Amino acid sequence: MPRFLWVPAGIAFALIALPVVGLVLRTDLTRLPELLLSRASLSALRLSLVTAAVSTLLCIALGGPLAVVLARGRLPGMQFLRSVVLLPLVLPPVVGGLALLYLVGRTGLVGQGLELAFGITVPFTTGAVVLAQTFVALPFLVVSLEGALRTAGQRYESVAATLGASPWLAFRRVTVPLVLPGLLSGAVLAFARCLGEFGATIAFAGSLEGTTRTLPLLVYLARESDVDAAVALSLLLVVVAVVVIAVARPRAVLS
Amino acid sequence: MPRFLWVPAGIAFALIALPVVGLVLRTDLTRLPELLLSRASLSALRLSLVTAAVSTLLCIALGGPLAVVLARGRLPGMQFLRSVVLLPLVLPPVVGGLALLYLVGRTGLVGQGLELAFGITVPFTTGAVVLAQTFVALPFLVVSLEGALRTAGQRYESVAATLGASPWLAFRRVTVPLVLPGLLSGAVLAFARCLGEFGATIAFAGSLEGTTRTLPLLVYLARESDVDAAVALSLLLVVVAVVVIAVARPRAVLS
Amino acid sequence: MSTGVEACFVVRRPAFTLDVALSAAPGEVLAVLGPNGAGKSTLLGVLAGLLRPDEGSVRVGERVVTDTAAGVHVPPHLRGVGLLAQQALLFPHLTARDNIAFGPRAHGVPRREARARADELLAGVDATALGDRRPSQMSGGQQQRVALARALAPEPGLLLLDEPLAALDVDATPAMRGLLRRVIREAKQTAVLVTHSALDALVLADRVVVLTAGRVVEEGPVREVLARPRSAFTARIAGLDLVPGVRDGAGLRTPDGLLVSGRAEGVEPGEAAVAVFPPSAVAVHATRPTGSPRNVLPVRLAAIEPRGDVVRLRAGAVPGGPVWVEGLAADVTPAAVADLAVEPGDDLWFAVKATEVAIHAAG
Amino acid sequence: MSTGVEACFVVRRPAFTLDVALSAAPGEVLAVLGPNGAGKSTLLGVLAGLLRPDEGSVRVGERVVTDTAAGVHVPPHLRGVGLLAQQALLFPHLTARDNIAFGPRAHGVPRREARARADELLAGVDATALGDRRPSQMSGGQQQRVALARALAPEPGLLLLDEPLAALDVDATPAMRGLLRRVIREAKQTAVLVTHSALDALVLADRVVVLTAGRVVEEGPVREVLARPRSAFTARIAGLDLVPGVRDGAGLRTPDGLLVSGRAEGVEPGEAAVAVFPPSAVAVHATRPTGSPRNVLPVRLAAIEPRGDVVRLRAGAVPGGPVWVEGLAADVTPAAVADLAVEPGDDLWFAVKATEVAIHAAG
Amino acid sequence: EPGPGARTLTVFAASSLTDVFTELEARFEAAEPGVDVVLNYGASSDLAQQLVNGGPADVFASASTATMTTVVDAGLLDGEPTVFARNRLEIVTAPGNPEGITGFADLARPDLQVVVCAPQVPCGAAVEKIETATGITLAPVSEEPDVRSTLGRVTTGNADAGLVYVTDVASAGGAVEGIAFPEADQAVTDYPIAVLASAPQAELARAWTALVTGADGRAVLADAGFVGAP
Ligand SMILES: Nc1ncnc2c1ncn2[C@@H]1O[C@H](COP(=O)(O)OP(=O)(O)OP(=O)(O)O)[C@@H](O)[C@H]1O
Ligand SMILES: Nc1ncnc2c1ncn2[C@@H]1O[C@H](COP(=O)(O)OP(=O)(O)OP(=O)(O)O)[C@@H](O)[C@H]1O
Ligand code: MOO
Ligand SMILES: [Mg+2]
Ligand SMILES: [Mg+2]
Repeated sequence: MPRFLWVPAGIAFALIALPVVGLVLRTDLTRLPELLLSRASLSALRLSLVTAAVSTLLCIALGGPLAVVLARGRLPGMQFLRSVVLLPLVLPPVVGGLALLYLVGRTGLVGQGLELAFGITVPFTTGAVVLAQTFVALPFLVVSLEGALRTAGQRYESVAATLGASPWLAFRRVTVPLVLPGLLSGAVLAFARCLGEFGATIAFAGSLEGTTRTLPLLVYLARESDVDAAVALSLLLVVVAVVVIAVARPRAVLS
Repeated sequence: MPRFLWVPAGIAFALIALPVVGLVLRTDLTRLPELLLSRASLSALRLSLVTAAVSTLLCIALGGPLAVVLARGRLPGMQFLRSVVLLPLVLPPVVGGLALLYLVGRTGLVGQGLELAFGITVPFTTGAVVLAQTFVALPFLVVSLEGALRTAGQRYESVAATLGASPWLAFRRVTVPLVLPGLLSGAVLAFARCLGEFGATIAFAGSLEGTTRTLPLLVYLARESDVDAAVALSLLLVVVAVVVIAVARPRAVLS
Repeated sequence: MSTGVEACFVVRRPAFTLDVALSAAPGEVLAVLGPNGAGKSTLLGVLAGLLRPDEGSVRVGERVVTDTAAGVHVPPHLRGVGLLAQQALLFPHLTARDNIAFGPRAHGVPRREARARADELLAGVDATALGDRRPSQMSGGQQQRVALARALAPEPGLLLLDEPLAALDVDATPAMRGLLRRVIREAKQTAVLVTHSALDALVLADRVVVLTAGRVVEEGPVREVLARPRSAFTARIAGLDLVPGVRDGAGLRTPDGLLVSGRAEGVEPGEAAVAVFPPSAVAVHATRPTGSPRNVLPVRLAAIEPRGDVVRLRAGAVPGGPVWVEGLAADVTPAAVADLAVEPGDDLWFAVKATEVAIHAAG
Repeated sequence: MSTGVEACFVVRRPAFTLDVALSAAPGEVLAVLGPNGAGKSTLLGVLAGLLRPDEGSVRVGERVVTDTAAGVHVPPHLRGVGLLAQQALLFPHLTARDNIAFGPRAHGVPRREARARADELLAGVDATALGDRRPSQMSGGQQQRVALARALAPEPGLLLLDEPLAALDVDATPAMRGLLRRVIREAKQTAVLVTHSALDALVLADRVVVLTAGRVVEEGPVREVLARPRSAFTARIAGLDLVPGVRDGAGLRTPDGLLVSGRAEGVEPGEAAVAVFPPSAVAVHATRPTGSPRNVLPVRLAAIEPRGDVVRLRAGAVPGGPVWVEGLAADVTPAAVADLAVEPGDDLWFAVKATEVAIHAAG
Repeated sequence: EPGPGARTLTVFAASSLTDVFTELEARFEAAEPGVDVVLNYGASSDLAQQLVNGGPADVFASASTATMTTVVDAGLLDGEPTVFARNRLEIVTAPGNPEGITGFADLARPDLQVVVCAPQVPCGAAVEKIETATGITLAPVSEEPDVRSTLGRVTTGNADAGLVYVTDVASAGGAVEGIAFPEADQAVTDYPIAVLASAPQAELARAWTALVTGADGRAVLADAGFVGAP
């Protein structure tokens, strides 16, 4: 590795770390316990963790196969499909939330159907939070995993086939273990994105304490009355994320 | 590739595409030209494209080396550094913007220094938009590229060294071409994230037509008074993103 | 359960066209010889189903697995065809044992049984100590051994082997060759074997196909093709004399009861065997020689074939003498021919030292 | 500009320890022989600087490039050491030509010149047609050739070659060996050569090191080590007789003016050469034989060495006869020894057919 | 924990009402045992979109009449909206007013970094009205999408002055100094409240509206700096 890469790398790292350090320094630590242990914070934290976890699993379950199809499938117009997958990244999250609302809201195309068929209303439920998070986080998982699948190539899958393994077996026992680092970093990205998701959630799921008010929504609300509280709550989010990621990441390196 | 993966892949694709299709269907096409060709839209579009492009280049210039250091460097606590890099993902963008403001704002640690030394004020300038976008988009580039670097491994770099290539030459002529697909998909992710960036920009750079009001900010504002206009403008954003990505992507596949 | 194979196809590439027709009967081993870049690996890829030919068809057993005209292309894992590719490509995330057990597991063999089979094969390739190692923890030759074991483990109806004995050390080569022989010859396994060694072809194969620049230039029983090479490449790769019989003590007993002395490699007394030696090792005498050469054979000179800077003397049988000398070759220098002043029809003695004769189990 | 190398180090792995001391003088070629997993590739990795030993030091030329005690570890690209690894590992994004030109370019050779050198080397490895191909468009053997050319291109002070002649076809092997010889012997290139072939060692190397299970078990001039093997492995890999001289017409002229007939490979008349033949090809006679063997040498039996199922007869010089027969070996069966009823001190004739004698340019 | 037969009242409220409504929630729940008030705070326009798309609310309290009109036009209301509070702009500066700003006209000084709300949001609409009325055009460095952002610019010292609501100045405590100016009276923002036609808890909804518009509500609103309803 060329030595002088440390210089831009250091700048990049500072660009990320210094603002966060600044936040920490600004925080009035004596008020922290009171802020973080309030009922509202704890409930938002619990909700954030649960929804982010469920959404990440959904991203893996749905986005994983989509990445495989994009990396291995032979379909005309694949290039176009690949661009479409990136849309949630570009769409301002609030607009994304509106789009979901139009589609799955009570008056929406799918929403009406769901209500008629099953009596289910999606918006303003925890399910809506999960849906909003999954929508915005899916591209992260898909793009990371597709890259890993392309880099890994199909050589080992071919070897498995010549040993008599069906595509499904080869997928489970060869492809998945080989791209596990890529899958895990994709999942970490998706989880982080879910944890920080705000715009789509507030537009689609609303901000109801205990049901849809995740930590970022609480931060937003706290900002209305008390900026310092908002900053303190963001730090809680940061700490939670770093802990979860530090727990999840080492496996990526081991495998 | 196991056939039945098409089913979850199809669901994932629908989850992304249907809301967007819903948006398109809702749009009053007759109003589009008027909306999109307004001075405000055109100026926002231009600003968005320019800042997203510059920020993406900055992400490559700074995040690229950071990814290399994270993937190849041997430093105690690398795992921790790696988690820190993900912070901008987790931090609600508005809080990220606040953090930048605290640091680089007029009263901030770095900001004061800049003002004293060079008479530069960063907030409310186009530079602030670029800084905000770079801050939020860096992790995308770093994580994608680090994954690609890990997958590519160091074997070819070793070969280059035994042929007498210095680390810098090996980096340019071997490492970079080999991870080009990963770099490009990281850059596409970063570009898309820059294009859609709202929260950090509004909190740090402000919102002034021609200087700091990018397309997402315009969409956000428009939605306050005219939701249909906001939706139409988002679609403009979507179209621009798809075009830019479709132009940038094929190279990733060819190489 | 072993299956035959029949293939006739064309693969077109920018600067290369592979256009072949070949077949192997059930239980037959077909060797494929040819220079670098002749299309041998490409051929195996098509048979395995990893490559689709541009035209043509492949039949494995009763089943048409590729037919471009009919749009048939059975995927590799449903062909019952195993492939040992030129590069080891061991699964990097699995131990040697799990790499070998992968195939049996894919065929539904229970885990315990699959691992037992893997351990057996590990012992077979002399790599028992490597069972728990990952590929990154093995040397090049060790990886090659494990790859060989992995390819053999699922016992496919048709086995394709691309240079299975490359990268092995001098100790390992005969041992691995012996293992292959047991697995593919004794089990009547249909196999297609790419090799650069005439000895491998002689020991392991029934028939041989010689490929040059994408075309079959020669084809037939191994001994015939190598004995009467029609292409320059075959001529260079061939050049071994071969006597069939049964191993007996320190040598090989021919059907007519004569003993050919030699060094037995991996063959038990009483087993069918061949004695193999290079024509360059055959000394030619006008009178019966005395001395160390143990094998002194009366022959009647059938032909004198100049080839480059040596002359090949081709033997016929002497009336009353052993008939199996027919076709044996001796390579001598032109000066030696001049000295001996021989011509076809003359009776001569072919002498071969026992140490030059390798006795292998019969192909 | 060629540099010597001196190394003494220990590499420890869970189930393996490499503990060696070796050196090569400037311009010397050192062959490394040993079974699979002996540590040959690991050794080259340490010399190239890709692996750090657990203990010990490496000196290249005047420079200490590794010294664990002093914490010295010069990175690979500053060592002036080139490595051809066991796996080709061609850069997948570059054409064959650009792969080869990579090294010269890294050393500052202008693009045009580097490409010219690459084209020259492409011709040398008989791969001119592959210049514009990417590795994925080449066969296994073609990749190996290009990898060899790439390793030779930068003309490093010390060249490390890990089985450079594996995966090549019968046509290519002698040609590549000839190329290597020109490049490393004639240019007085210091080199360490890992090989499984005694012939490669004899033709290309001055000295040999035999490695078994991570330790040097034998070491010395190639001919001496192979002639008097002390380990089982060396005994099996060795077993070639060698006569030095100068090529002359159809054979080799020894210093005392005698002619050894043989087949010359890549050596011009008048050039220094060695005649090489396997002891198993030597026929032993009590009286001077007549017949096709062109080379009939008077020897006085120096020793009888039983080795497994053959007996090696070691030659000494007959007073007044050629002195270079000293040390030549003939492998014969025990039965033949019994027949001849010889014992040390007896005068005998060693007969070798010219077709069994290969004449190579001298190492 | 609400016991059996517990009822839930869902209130969609503009986020600028967070403090006031959270205070009123406590009073309401104390007065009506077994009732759980669930507050959904958001930008008024987002809330209106949610309602138009079937959001299940009993009461909607908006920070602008324009957004309320969206809901009225969609025919979602039970009755007419009532204006329950009004808000007025004030100039906000750093404590001690270091730049010596005395009135609206000072904001046009070229040496000042001034921030205002964008015209698309109520507080920005008010600025626009004042500009038209006075003929003074400001050259702000930023037009913020909501009033909290505008306030934040001044509290963090990145802008010299801004135009925010009186309520915002009050909530910021001593971090800023508010300067009232007479032209502000020409652009007062109305906060309307209404019960939805589809309200599952219409009765409770009316009770909530009564609380907000009643004496208690006015007191809390006044504490926060709101001007009483006309
Ligand atoms: N992707 C490709 N594009 C173009 N030509 C190719 C491609 N792959 C292989 N070739 C060419 O096809 C020919 C046949 O290659 P193949 O690998 O079958 O040779 P082979 O007989 O196995 O040689 P070897 O003994 O070196 O392994 C070669 O000349 C090679 O250069
Ligand atoms: N990463 C590793 N961890 C543990 N053991 C290893 C590792 N890499 C190699 N080995 C072991 O080290 C020994 C030496 O390996 P090396 O590759 O040097 O052998 P080699 O002499 O080159 O063999 P070959 O002829 O097969 O190429 C082998 O026994 C191998 O199993
Ligand atoms: O909620 Mo607002 O956006 O104060 O009008
Ligand atoms: Mg091949
Ligand atoms: Mg090796």
